[in-house]
Amino acid sequence: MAEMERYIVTVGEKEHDLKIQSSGNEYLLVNESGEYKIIAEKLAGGRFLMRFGASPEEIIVRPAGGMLNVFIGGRQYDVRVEAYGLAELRRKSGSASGNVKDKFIKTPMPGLVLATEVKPGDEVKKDQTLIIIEAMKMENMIKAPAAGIVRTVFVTAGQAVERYDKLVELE
Amino acid sequence: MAEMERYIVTVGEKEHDLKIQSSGNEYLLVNESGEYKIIAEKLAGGRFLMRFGASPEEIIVRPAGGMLNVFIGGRQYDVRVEAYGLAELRRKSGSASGNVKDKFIKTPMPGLVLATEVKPGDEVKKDQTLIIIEAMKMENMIKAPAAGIVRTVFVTAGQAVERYDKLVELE
Amino acid sequence: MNNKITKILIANRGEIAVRIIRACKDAGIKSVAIYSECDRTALHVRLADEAYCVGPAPSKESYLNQNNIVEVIKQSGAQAVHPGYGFLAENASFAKLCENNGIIFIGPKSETIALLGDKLEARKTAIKAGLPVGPGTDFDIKDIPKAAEQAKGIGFPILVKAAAGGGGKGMRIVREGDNIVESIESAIREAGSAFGDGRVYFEKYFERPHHVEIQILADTHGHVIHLGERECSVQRRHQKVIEESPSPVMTPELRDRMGRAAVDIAKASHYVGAGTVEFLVDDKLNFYFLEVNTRLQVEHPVTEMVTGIDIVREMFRIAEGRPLSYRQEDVQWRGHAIECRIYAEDSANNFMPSTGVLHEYREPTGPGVRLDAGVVADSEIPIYYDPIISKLVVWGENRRQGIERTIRALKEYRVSGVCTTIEFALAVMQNESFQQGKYATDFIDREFPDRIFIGNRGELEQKAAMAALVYEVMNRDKHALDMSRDKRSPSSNWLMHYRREGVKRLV
Amino acid sequence: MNNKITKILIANRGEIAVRIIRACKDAGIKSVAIYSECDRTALHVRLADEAYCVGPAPSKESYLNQNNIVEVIKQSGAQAVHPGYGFLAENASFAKLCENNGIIFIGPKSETIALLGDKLEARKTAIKAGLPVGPGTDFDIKDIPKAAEQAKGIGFPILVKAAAGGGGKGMRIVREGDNIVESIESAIREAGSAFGDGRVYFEKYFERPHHVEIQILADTHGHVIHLGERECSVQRRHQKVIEESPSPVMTPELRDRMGRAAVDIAKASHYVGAGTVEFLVDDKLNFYFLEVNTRLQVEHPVTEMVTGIDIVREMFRIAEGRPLSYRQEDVQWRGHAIECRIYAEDSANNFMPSTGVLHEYREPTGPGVRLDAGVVADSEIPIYYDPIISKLVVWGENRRQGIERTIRALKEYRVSGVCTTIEFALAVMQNESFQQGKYATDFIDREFPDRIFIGNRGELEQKAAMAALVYEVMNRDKHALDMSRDKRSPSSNWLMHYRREGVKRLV
Repeated sequence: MAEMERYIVTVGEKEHDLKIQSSGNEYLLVNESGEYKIIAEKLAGGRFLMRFGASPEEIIVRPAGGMLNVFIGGRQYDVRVEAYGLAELRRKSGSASGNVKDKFIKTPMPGLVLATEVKPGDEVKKDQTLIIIEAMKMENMIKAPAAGIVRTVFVTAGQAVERYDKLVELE
Repeated sequence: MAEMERYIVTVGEKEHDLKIQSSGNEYLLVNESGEYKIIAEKLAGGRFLMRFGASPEEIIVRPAGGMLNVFIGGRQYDVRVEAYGLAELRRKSGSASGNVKDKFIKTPMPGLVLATEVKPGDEVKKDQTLIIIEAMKMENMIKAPAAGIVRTVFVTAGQAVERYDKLVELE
Repeated sequence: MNNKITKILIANRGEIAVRIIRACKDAGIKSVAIYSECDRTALHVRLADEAYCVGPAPSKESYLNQNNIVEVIKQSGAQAVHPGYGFLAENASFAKLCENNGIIFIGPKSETIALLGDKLEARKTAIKAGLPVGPGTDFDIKDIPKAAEQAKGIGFPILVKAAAGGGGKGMRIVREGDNIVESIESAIREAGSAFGDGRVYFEKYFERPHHVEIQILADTHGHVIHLGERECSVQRRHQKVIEESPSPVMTPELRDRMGRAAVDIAKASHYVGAGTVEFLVDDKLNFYFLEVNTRLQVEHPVTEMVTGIDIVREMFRIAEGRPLSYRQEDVQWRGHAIECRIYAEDSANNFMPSTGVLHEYREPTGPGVRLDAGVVADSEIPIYYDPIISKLVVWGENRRQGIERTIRALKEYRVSGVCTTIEFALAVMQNESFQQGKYATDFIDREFPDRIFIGNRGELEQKAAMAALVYEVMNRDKHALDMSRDKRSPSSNWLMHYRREGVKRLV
Repeated sequence: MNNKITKILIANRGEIAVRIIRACKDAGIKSVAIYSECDRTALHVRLADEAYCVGPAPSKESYLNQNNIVEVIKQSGAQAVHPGYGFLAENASFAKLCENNGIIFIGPKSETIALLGDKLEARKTAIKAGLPVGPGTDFDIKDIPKAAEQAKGIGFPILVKAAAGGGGKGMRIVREGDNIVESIESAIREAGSAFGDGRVYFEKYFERPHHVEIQILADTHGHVIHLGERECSVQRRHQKVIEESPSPVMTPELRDRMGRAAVDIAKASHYVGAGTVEFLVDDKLNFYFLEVNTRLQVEHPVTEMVTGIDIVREMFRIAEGRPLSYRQEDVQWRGHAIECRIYAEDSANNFMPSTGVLHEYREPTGPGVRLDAGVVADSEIPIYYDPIISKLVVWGENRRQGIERTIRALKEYRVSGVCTTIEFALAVMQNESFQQGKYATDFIDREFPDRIFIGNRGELEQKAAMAALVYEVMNRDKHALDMSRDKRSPSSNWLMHYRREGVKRLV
């Protein structure tokens, strides 16, 4: 039986402070409200049957861009798992994970750039349309998450983009 | 483009005399009634989309005990593929594939031996019950494919058997 | 009594456990699954709210282990147990054990199960209730050689039948000249293994009757209704394989008479819950009482499709002591429903059980298609239990459309890893006598005397041959490529059987 | 005319092509699929009897390429073409092209499509036929700045709508203070891309009407019937996402009146085939004609589930010149049906399209569940087309049971690889206003102002957190094991991000 290890598991906005210890395919998890025993059985294709006490759940877990994509009961969660020490360190240094990312506006889906609505040096308001991407026959307006000045525009109209490609840099 | 090669493909009782030549994922097949162009695309999990001319078929092929198991249109076929020369050789030497196998009576499914109804030296008639195997709560009588004398009995009552395990040798 | 049920334990596995768990979810009731050691990751376990192991793989030690199951019911806090079909579904002592432990058994009272489970008593009850019964001499076989002698007195063919039977298990037809002792012994063993009760008896065997059954629902307030009939004459190994509703031989007048007969015996036996009254119907539309199945039937979905009534949820309601949701006049039939039971069996090889892993398993969907399955892709089919993996239930506006859609659906299955009876079902659907609705229980023997169930293979067989050849050549080419890229070739690969100089493969 | 059809080309892809291919198989008609280069192995191709490539991935070059499609129709020997919905379904010039080439277009005559496709003409026809029409000033926008000025005269909010529109594409609401020019331009571009026709016009936008539509069937002999209504008020981005029949606001009397209105406009426009007449219904149950969709509708299965009528097969029959199979009095409604459209979109992120490979895809089955899907496990979702992957259509005896079963079914999906709107559908089903049947087209804005569609996550979220942690630790342990066994560790493995000394992972 390994020692208890502490993690911060973030689902959406909510942080779960969890300790874990494993023995074979049995896991003991502890949070402020109690202990949970989980037995995990690997099925085919990224699927797992996990028993939370007597309660079984068929779960699909897939790594996706540094996060884990967890599909359970018709629902999908993007989950981040961090060792407690590192999460603390990150918080103290103030580099909230969001900030670095937000500087670069990325495309959330692959598609075709229909129009670039801004150019370097433009001052933009929050929610102002920066780029229009067509995907699956719908136009998707990519908007500014906050006010700022356009530093770089990485794409031009007619260009195909992949998911997470950089579109615009704001400052 | 490779040269044409000749094969004997046996489905059930029926032998198909086929010539084949491949180029990338395109195959040209020839039999006595004509030419057939097949384009094969590999899908996941042993599945293929094969186009016979304009006609697509989603097919599953799995190797199984020296044969190929072909699932198509709700139907399943056990298919044997032999190079023509070898098939000829085998036929001339008279060693029809069935004969060697038939000497050994094998279990067609895994299960539990309930009873052995014969012992070495017994003379048996065609269709006489040799062994009773229980699988899935049904009793399955394994019968003699032809009259003969029991040479060996490989199993005893209460024993678990795997698919294709030898049960009885007849002579 | 009126007990709100909030948690039900399902004392079963496979497709019927899945069916009942779904009804629980619909009703907002927590579902508790049980499983044997080899069913650890079975579909019914995955879908349930809670799951408990009740013992090793053999049924007697797990799904038939009454004490373990009652223990788990208590542990889980379930107020009720649904037994499904098979296993403990018609076991009066289990029902009694539940009653004694304050657990609601979702089914009739233990006395009713005992009464109707004893075929001699059931026959007497039917006669008393005014039902027509067929010829037959019933006795419980104890002395096998003596019984064999007595059997001859009835006249062949004779049916050896499990007293506790159902689903065709523990049943044997004995014809003139057959080894009757072997048949009896084998039936006894099979019955013992399947039901934990090896009693068998004889019945006169009818050569080609229709097997027609009436679905009934009875509540604790004395209301009994019937939901019409199911035609179950397509049988092999005395086991129903394809069922439909309405029956092609049925008339509204006959349905009414048979329905009333079914209600009569239910009332005479103080029946509570869902049940099925089985009849034999001859070509002149005379009908004879056969037996009462005191449980949910495998083929209940065809009735659900034509009536719109969810029989399992109605069972929950009855178990809570509430009155039926329907009066007889509320029951309306619409269209036609056909069920094909898909077994993990090799229909090309005398329906030998086929076990293993379902490497590929994709089900048909679309208009009119209902699937009740106990497996998913990658499920393992264990050797210990009934080989049913899936029930394809198809609805059509009329019988013809029902058959058309069933054929389409059967062709949409994609399965590998185990043999199934999909092709057998296709052969039946494409059979002319079946399509004309002209068939009785001798259908399989009469229409498929060679036991070859290959439907209209025609062109497909040639495609299979070509596909296999393409596969061989594709893999040979791929292998050649691999060999040239990497000198360390895999060793346990079947492709290694190829000879270097060419494409030849020794088989 | 009475032309027996033996082969049909389906000029579409995805779930609707699959739906039509199934109807062909049921009817014993050969089906011909077309596909773009990126749909080479798509499900509709796998299921068809024949399949032909009609061009590269972009719709304009393939599924909208009329000449290529007509060429393939001739090459395949199909007598008829079924356009499905979207693409060329309401394109009068394509219908005309078919007529000129002696191909049966399964839908109305090209003149009818042109007439009803032009919203101004449709409005005039409705008024002439005596249908109530809502307020609105219609004009085809040519001069955008001028149109913007004119629009203000109607009063906000205004709806910019594609003249050739359907399915919510090319539609924009413009409210006081919005950038009307941007909205018009964007609607024009979207309409051009989706329909090959960029004409847009204005309508007065009703804030919270019910969107109720009537399904009609009309044959070439002048018979027209209606199959009752569908409630389509659950919309996002002006696109229907959940539909049901009957509508919670419907009364038999109103159904009769709306049904007769729908039949009237069909007769006035010499309609032939299946069609849908859309109405807005206000809280006082006044109804206003909106438009006629001259095609099979995405949500046609809910009508099929409650009436038992196979609309696609009836379209085939009409196309053969045969009279309808039903008179109005034959149409009976039973129970309740609900459709959830499942899109490959991220409902947590403003319904952004989500493309990629469906690594895991398992569909719900069981009582009351019908699945019309265009994908299977391992299907790739391309970026070029409508993101609908599956339609879950559930039948219940009543609305409550319909919702219960839908919730159960939604929870049974197992999907990975792309985001879907399953959770969104669950959130709607679990919403109290929806459950009470009290909702109009403003439902999403009113009930989900934050656009957070997470249903009753509660306990599941904690389980997801724990599952993720268990997965991490399991893979860490496995990785550690691999490392100790084999010094040559894999290099492109995400597990390599772990630091040697412990379990920490930099994210």
